[in-house]
Amino acid sequence: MAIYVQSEDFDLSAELKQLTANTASTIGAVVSFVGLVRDIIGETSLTALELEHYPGMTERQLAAIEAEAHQRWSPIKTLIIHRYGRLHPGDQIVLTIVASTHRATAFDACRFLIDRLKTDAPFWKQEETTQGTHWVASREEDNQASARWKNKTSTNLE
Amino acid sequence: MAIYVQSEDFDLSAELKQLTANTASTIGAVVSFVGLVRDIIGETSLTALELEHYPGMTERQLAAIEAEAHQRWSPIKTLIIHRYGRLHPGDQIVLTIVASTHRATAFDACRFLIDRLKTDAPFWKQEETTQGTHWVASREEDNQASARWKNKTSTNLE
Amino acid sequence: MKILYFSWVRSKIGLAEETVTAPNRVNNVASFLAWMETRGPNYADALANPAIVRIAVNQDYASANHPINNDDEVALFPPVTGG
Amino acid sequence: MKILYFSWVRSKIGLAEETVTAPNRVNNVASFLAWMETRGPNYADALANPAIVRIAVNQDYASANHPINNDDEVALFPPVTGG
Repeated sequence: MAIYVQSEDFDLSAELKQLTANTASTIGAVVSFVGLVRDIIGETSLTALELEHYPGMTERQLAAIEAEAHQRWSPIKTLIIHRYGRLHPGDQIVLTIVASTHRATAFDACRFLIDRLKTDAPFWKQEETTQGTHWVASREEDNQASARWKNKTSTNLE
Repeated sequence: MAIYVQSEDFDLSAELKQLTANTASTIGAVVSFVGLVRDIIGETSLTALELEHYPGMTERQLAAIEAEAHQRWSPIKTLIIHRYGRLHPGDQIVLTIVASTHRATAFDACRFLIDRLKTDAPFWKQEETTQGTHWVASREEDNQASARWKNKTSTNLE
Repeated sequence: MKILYFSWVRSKIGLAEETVTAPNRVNNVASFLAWMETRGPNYADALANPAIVRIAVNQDYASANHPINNDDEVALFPPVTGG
Repeated sequence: MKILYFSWVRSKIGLAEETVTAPNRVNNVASFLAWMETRGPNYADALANPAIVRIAVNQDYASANHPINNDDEVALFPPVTGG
């Protein structure tokens, strides 16, 4: 159970190894989500992305999301990394990893982490494109993806 | 779209980078599943795992699974690596990665790949434990997880 | 109270943060927002569409009847777009 | 035809693979399995419970009425347990 909010890049393999090392455990499944800066948004080429966040509240919200995941799917191991600052196309933005005994739990919990992070963690993206600079608008799909977890009593997505 | 059946270990970060490099694309989401050799199975400590497979048929079945994923969720980028031979607790066994524009597709397609791999790819695990050596029995949960994709016309797991 | 602004709310108001003393009638989120809109055209503009402004009190999302007092850290910002 | 065996089917039969000529009456998966069981107690034992034996013809899973001839590569093995 760990959270890092950082400007530096991260190494997925190293994070996965650290999360699953020395557990003498029953971990057999690790699901990870990596978000990347896209090159092309619709018709427009992205040149850079500026990620602003609310220090303090970010960590607090991520910790709440992680705690809820541990309440729903115990025992699991989790890691969340989110970068801020200036990023470029292809750069890694965010990482969520869940390690568990079986894969159904790992998939569900990892998806929960990123779905809730998208609507709850106070980050804002400003895109610099060939057409100019603008703040990214939130996506209705993200609100729906996050909201569906509220009504879900089962861990089974079906 | 790539498949590797190998005895050597793999590096998740390197595979992810290669899968998403030089695409000039709209890839924003990468979901990966890593299967690990568990230390403890029920009450028993595992000392080693011997993974046998059917060369030729393995590649053929994995290619069919991958092709079906590309038919269901286009455009995506996919990678499957499965190891064979002698492994030890904590070792990586299998990797499935899906890169896509948005995360819903990447999660669904990655879960599809590993769910179908579990029931279709001709691998067999022999566990060496403190209680002796035995062939692992298949899990009914795996059959159910694989079968549910047959009846699913939508990519939405809900 | 300390008030923080982020993203285009910050740009529109023209400040990243400020420390102010709210009048006595400000005792919850609703009355706080009503007061803020009266503080100048930049505030009125930034808060014109409540559907796209989020408020956090002491780093937690807060609804209209959540209490606010002068010891609180309050933040105003658009819907988040991280991840 | 070439026949391959894997996992405990291999152990029970005592061979990893063999090349045999099947009698004329063998023309599909069902008749192939019926013939195999007559080839000795090791074969009968390995194939005793059809629910836990899978068959592949030319590297694809095959059902009971799938045709088989002497040019085929046939494989017998338990339900798979990879991943």
